[in-house]
Amino acid sequence: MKKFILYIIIGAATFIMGYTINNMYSPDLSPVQPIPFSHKIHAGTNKIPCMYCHIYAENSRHAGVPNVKRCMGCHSIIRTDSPLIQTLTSYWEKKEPIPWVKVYNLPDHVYFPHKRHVKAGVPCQRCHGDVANMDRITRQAVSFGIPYARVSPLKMGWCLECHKNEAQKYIGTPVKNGTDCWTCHN
Amino acid sequence: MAGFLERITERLNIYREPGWYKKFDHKWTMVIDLDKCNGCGACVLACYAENNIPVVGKEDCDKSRAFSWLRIERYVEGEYPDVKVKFIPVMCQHCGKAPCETGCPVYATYHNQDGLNVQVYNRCVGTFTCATYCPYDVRRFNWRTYKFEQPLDNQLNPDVTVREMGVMEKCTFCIQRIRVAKDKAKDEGREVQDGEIQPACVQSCPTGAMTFGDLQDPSSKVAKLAKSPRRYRLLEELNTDPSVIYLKRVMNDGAGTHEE
Amino acid sequence: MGQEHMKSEISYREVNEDVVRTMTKTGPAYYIALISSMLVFAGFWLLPWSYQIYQGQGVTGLQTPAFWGIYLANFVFWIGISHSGTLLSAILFITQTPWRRSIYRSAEAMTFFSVLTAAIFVFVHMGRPWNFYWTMPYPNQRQLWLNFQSPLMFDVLAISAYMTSSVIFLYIGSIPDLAAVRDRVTGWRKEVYTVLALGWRGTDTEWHWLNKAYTFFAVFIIPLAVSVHSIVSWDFALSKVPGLNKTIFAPYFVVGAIYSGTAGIVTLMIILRKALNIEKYITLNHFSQLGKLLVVMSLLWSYINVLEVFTGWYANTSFENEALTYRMFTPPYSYMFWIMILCNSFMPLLLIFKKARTSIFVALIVSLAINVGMWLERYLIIATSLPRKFLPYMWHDYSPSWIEISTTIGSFGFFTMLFLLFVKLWPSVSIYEVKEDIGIPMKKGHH
Amino acid sequence: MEKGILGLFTYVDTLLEAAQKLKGSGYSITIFSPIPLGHEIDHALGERKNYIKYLAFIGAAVGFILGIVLTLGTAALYVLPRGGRAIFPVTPTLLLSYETAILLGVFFTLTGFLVFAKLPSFKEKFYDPEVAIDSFGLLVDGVREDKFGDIEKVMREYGANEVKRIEKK
Amino acid sequence: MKRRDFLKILGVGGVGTGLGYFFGKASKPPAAELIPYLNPPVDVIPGVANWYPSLCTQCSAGCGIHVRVMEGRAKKIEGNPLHPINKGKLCARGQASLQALYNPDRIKKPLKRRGNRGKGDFEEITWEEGISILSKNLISLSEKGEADQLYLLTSQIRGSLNNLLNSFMVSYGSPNYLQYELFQNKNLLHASQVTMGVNAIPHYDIANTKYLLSFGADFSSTWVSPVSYSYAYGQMRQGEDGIRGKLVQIEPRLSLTGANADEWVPAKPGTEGVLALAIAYAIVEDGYYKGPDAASWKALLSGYSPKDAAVVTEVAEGRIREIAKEFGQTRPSLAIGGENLARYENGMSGLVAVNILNHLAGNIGVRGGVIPNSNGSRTIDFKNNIAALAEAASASKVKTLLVYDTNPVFTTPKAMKTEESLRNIPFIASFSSFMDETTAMADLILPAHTSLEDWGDDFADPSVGYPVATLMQPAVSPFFNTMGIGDIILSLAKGVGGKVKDKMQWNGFSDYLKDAWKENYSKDKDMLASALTFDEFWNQLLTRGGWWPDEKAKVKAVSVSPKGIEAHISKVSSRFEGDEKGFPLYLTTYAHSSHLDGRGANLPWLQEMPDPMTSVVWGNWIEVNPTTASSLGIKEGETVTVESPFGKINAHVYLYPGIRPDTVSMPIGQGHRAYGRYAKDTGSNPIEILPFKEDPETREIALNSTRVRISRTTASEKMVKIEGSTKELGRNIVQTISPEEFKRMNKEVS
Repeated sequence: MKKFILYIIIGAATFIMGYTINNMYSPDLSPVQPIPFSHKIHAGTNKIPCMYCHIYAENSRHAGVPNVKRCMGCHSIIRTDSPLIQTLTSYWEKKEPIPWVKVYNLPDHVYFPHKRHVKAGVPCQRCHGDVANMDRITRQAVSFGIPYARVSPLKMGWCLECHKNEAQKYIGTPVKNGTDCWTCHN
Repeated sequence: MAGFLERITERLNIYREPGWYKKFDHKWTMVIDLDKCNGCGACVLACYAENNIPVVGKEDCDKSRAFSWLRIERYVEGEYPDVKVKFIPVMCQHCGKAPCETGCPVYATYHNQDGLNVQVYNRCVGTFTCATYCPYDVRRFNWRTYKFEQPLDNQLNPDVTVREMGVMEKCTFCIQRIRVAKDKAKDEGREVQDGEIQPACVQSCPTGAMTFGDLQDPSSKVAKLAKSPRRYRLLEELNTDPSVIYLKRVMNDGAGTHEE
Repeated sequence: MGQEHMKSEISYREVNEDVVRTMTKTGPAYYIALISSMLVFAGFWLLPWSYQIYQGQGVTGLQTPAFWGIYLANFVFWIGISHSGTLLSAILFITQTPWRRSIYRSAEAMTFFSVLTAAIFVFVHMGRPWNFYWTMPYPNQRQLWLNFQSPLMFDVLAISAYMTSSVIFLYIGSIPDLAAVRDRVTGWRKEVYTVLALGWRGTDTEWHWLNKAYTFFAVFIIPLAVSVHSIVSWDFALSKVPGLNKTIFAPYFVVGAIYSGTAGIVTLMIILRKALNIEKYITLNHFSQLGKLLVVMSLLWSYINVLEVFTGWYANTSFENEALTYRMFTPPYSYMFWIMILCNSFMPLLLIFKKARTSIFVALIVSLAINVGMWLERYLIIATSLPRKFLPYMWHDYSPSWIEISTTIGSFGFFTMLFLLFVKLWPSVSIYEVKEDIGIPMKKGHH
Repeated sequence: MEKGILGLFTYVDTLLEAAQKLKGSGYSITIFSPIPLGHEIDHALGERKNYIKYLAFIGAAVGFILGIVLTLGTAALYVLPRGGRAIFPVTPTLLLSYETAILLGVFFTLTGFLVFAKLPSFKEKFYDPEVAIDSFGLLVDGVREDKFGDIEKVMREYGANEVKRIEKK
Repeated sequence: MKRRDFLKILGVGGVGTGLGYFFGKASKPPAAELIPYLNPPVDVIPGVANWYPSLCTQCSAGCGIHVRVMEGRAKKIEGNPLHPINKGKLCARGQASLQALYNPDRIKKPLKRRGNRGKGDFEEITWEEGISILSKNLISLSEKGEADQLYLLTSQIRGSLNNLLNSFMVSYGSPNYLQYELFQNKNLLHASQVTMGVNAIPHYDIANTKYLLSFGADFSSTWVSPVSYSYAYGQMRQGEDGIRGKLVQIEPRLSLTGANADEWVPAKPGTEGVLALAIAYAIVEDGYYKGPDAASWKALLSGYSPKDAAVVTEVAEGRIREIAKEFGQTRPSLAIGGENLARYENGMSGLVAVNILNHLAGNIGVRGGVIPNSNGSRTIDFKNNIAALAEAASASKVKTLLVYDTNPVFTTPKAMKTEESLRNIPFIASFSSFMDETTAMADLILPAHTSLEDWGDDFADPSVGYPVATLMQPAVSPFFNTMGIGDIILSLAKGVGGKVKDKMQWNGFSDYLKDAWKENYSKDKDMLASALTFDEFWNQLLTRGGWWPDEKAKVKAVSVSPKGIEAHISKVSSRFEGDEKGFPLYLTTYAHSSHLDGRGANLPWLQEMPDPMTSVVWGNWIEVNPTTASSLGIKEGETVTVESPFGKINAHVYLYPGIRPDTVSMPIGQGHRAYGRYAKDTGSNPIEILPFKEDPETREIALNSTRVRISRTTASEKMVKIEGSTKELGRNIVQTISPEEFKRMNKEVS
């Protein structure tokens, strides 16, 4: 009996430990967005190319989230009756931007130019997964409710693997100075 | 394990002999003409502005924790009325044989493929070894979390990280500008041209005392200046092979004139 | 005041009883000492350190040319203290020196504890201690390893090797005694020592292999110990800084280490024999022997110290001259320097006289003086070289902040605490070797 | 329940004589002592082999190689030039190999000791606390109980001051 | 404890941790957010920088700048490479003006005084209120027929804003539009007026000169147009032709420029003018002057023979003649007279003497000499200046004062009683965007934009031999709730109504500016030639950052004659207040290299930038010769009381071998009593202890005009300097070669 209580206590303590560790060190892999925007509908069903909305990806570090005007460009006509679109319109009318939640969040000391990777011909899906089939953008693949593999861990080793080996798929050679610290860090 | 071993054997051939690294892409070099330099300090401030260098305030300045990556040293010789004053801007010399690099246990400072001596802030654990080994005292340490008062943080350069507490940092020859220039060159499918890259200090220097370029490219301005008979390098006797070349000040004084 | 030599008519049983008594019989004085040392450790080290981790190294007195200060001095000092225990014990074991037997156990313990203290100081002086694991070689997802050209990496490996081997040395050496204790004690102690003794029975095979293994440990430990301290010296000697860049440093540090370590042993033994009243095991003879050793080391140290200054003087470059003048003739460092000379070169000469050697009081004073002197030496090496580097424009003096000072005090508390715990949990005098010292009981003499 | 017979002696030489006698008459004997009797036992009952030296040597060798692999291998895995030195430098490699050699030497020796001395073992064995204090034990086991009589006689005549029949515990 | 239990516990722990980790992502702290543009601005790509050319207003040099802007925030300021004045370079002050824009101490809203004056107790109001309050005040003023008692005090503004303000004042009916800065170069302007008859500071062609004789002109750090002169200095030292120009500096205290000079002549303070005339005399006497009117020059200069001058100036006669020889023979040579010379009570005459020198050596109108600029637009009314304002105010003849971008309370001597007289003014409105000493006394504060947020233009004076116009355009949208000064005036005009309103019908200063330039364009034939339509021209302006002719204009010759000048040469060397006994030391003040007249003191970068000569940061100091100090028993870093007949301040001693033993020297710029957290209470302000003395002709306030005594006192705060030791100890850190060697070398090379 005494032992049993001991186990209970230990179990509880360690549970809390794990819980906090997770909350502190691993980000939310599929956050809830202010508007349940569905890439499945846009990129999947309607086959809108990525660059149509993420306009800066080709010529800047940032891919850029679509500005509200661009959304309204279509949605001032299309599906204006749907309540979700109306929330969007309300943002537009209130003249305040939509606070999207960041899914792929690199630390400040990492320098990742979308430009270079896009120009090198790395498909967006390589890192961002098959967004065309995602209703909500997520970084983890789930089966039986258990996350078993991330689309992209965004860890240094993962980057290096591509810089060393997979890069040859795209540019024929490994990335020049691809393993040089200051290529990606600043 | 097998692959690991053959990796080693394959590299044994390359990396056995010292100085293999001479096969760098570039050798960025700065030439500073001490006869032009009038010590006005524009370069110091340009460095502050470009590299998000924090202002540490009076107390820490008193503890000699002023952060400037680039400082202008002033040496005064003689007594009134024949006083000789000499200025020399000192920043990281980007030594080819840098003492700091061998010192660091975690590879936080090393020599990159541009022949630059770079510091990786997010790898640094702060053992102070590099700074202790550096003969030029150019390394600066984040003694505490230096915050930028609102709204001064709006001027922070997004191309440069804001260093966190406990890491070492130093002059980078404005590597972010080199990076941008290379990026541009790559887009236009060409090599980086001479004079295309200018670190903040060089850009701002009112007397044009500083010149920056690639020493490996024989046609570059620095390559020509480096041939000047006035050339010398700081504390050359320590055999650190600095990438900063000084041109001697023209001046009538007893000290420091004798040739090596 | 104990007697000259160990009485040979001490019976085996007496030895067991005495040693077990030191572990079981505990007076209030012990608890007071333990608690206070714990308090010192917590109050003077842990609190300031956590404050420092929170605030950053800015709370120390370190600044731009002087990036290393008291912390490194303490690091070297404790490594030095650690030096003698295991090394002496090993050397004396190989050379079969009889007077080793009753002191080596606590000497080895001292080694372990001081290495531990030193190792912690490495993390105390780090800018981002929470990333300490980056300095350990292990396969990681970053695919990034360590710079094995760095003297600090030598340190990491050498010190960890040294610590592990001294622990093993200490433990293997005390298995039989643990068994003996196991047989005598009861309660929770019984359980603990049963595990610790590994089921030792004292059969002839066990003894046989113990001896063989022990010899090899001793053989391994000696070069290791020497290498450790020379490596520590390279942390400084491999830099280009005038005053540090000296080829003499390796022997200088090794000698200094053995010197301070021996002094440390003397101090410790004096306290130990009084506290545990085991004067009959740790006799004046021990102190007389250690005293001789101290005199030898002192002479050696003084010689190399003079040599170090001499080389600087002989070089006669502006760099060396400035460093030397700053160390020897600029207050406050000049005071420290000359006190150091007094403590390390002159006071030990007292021990030339047998009277002094066999006087506990003199031994205590001298050994303490030596340790003060050695600490000053380490402090001077670091605090007077870095502020006088190559470019005079960046000359700035270093003065420790109260955080650093209190940490230094706290480290002594830490060491004391560990040692006090050791005294109670471990047979601090080797039972079986003391018995060996008493002699093997033979009916008809020795054949 | 297996039993053994243990004679406790005060003097080593008498013990050894008894041991010789009993060994001579083909009993398996074990000697317990509070202090190492290596020299004496070798003298009385013949030399014993020492395998540990081989182990120590192997350990050192392995350690040395490990050191080289560690330093050079990791350098090769992620090439970062520093200080104008070679990526595969000789001196530091040797130095670290030296340390690792010693470290692994120590480890192998330790393992050797534990293996040969059959430690740790918490199985039930013949043991008597006295032998950890001041009496030297001579254990004879693995014999039928009826032999105990004469074994005890032998021990007594060689001056065992006590003879016990003990069980494993 | 059994091993089994231990394992059990381990298991339980492991499972617990695992479960905890798995369920851990139930509740998360919110991740970083991505805020998109609502409506993306054109030509802005996040992460890619844009550069906007503009104008630097940190001093009156008028350098062109490029502002680096990312995501709508200004990140860095660099020189405009096309600009003929600073040629892409920029001094520390100019680069630091970024921190004026993002300064935490900026006034973020219009303020109205609540408590009594000077207590700094204000309440926030809206712009409408602010404008209406002020316009009501002005209306009532004009109704009472006291329109001429409205005073407008600004800094040295040139270009369209100046015109706007002028026409506002004129149409309102007040003649009292004054400009005041501490370093306004009035003497320099007037000297060139009286000698060369040109109403503009000439262009000193330092770049091409071979012998530069500088009378206390610290052109490396603060004098007139430091960046362009520094650039020229570089050219002079290591020009293409390989001949190295020589620099001789004449000043009692070794300035930054002096530190770079080949020779330093520490003449007695106040006698530099005499020295200049003596050199001129020697030139004429020794026949280096070939002009026909040599005789009359000699007559004019009689009484300035080197022999006599040597006694006054404490410069050996031989030295004087030597300088005269070199100066007279080297071609081209150039003499310039700087702040130190100009700021004596008779500084103007000193500068005239310098011009005479240039004339005698034939340097005027030649390459590498003095190149006169075409007449500037400035006509400074020397009589109606800050002093006049103070007098009028103390006679309570000033009803309303508008202040913009100048801080007289800080930059005028206590003895002048500016502050007291300002207290007499019933209504003060300030357009400053910082709470400086003057603004703190205001009743109404209408904060104006900083130069990075506003429109404007500037016609550089001195220019570089041909006219240079720089355009100032907003690089970033206003950061706080402030308003452009031009717009304030225009809306004020609307508020005031009547004639004023009719005069100014523009609905924004940008329009006014554009119209002004349309006019310029239509007038100037070069401009017409440069672009077909005005819009094209305007775009050129915006992209190039200004307008300047591509090829240099012809240098027009000017003549200098002895007659007429005589009136402007003062026979005596400048006087110093205080008697020798009581106040043994001369006090010379100079502009702090990074704070100028104190305007830079609120920028943390400039506060932390070590002073070039002393490396002191966060505070100021008094330079004392070591021998003097030891005779007074004062050590480095100690605090002393500096006492003149007009007051006393504290300062830290900096032992400085580069100063005459009978002189002490202090930088101006620190010691603010207000002006934000960085400037407040750092150091002390030497202007406070100066007497109120003006140059008789230009009414320029004399800065070097009193003697002081110093005595040790208890340290208030510490003097912080970056330097450790300044002795090189023969370590070959700054290696040098002698000029002879250098000449030989050049021959070898070429």
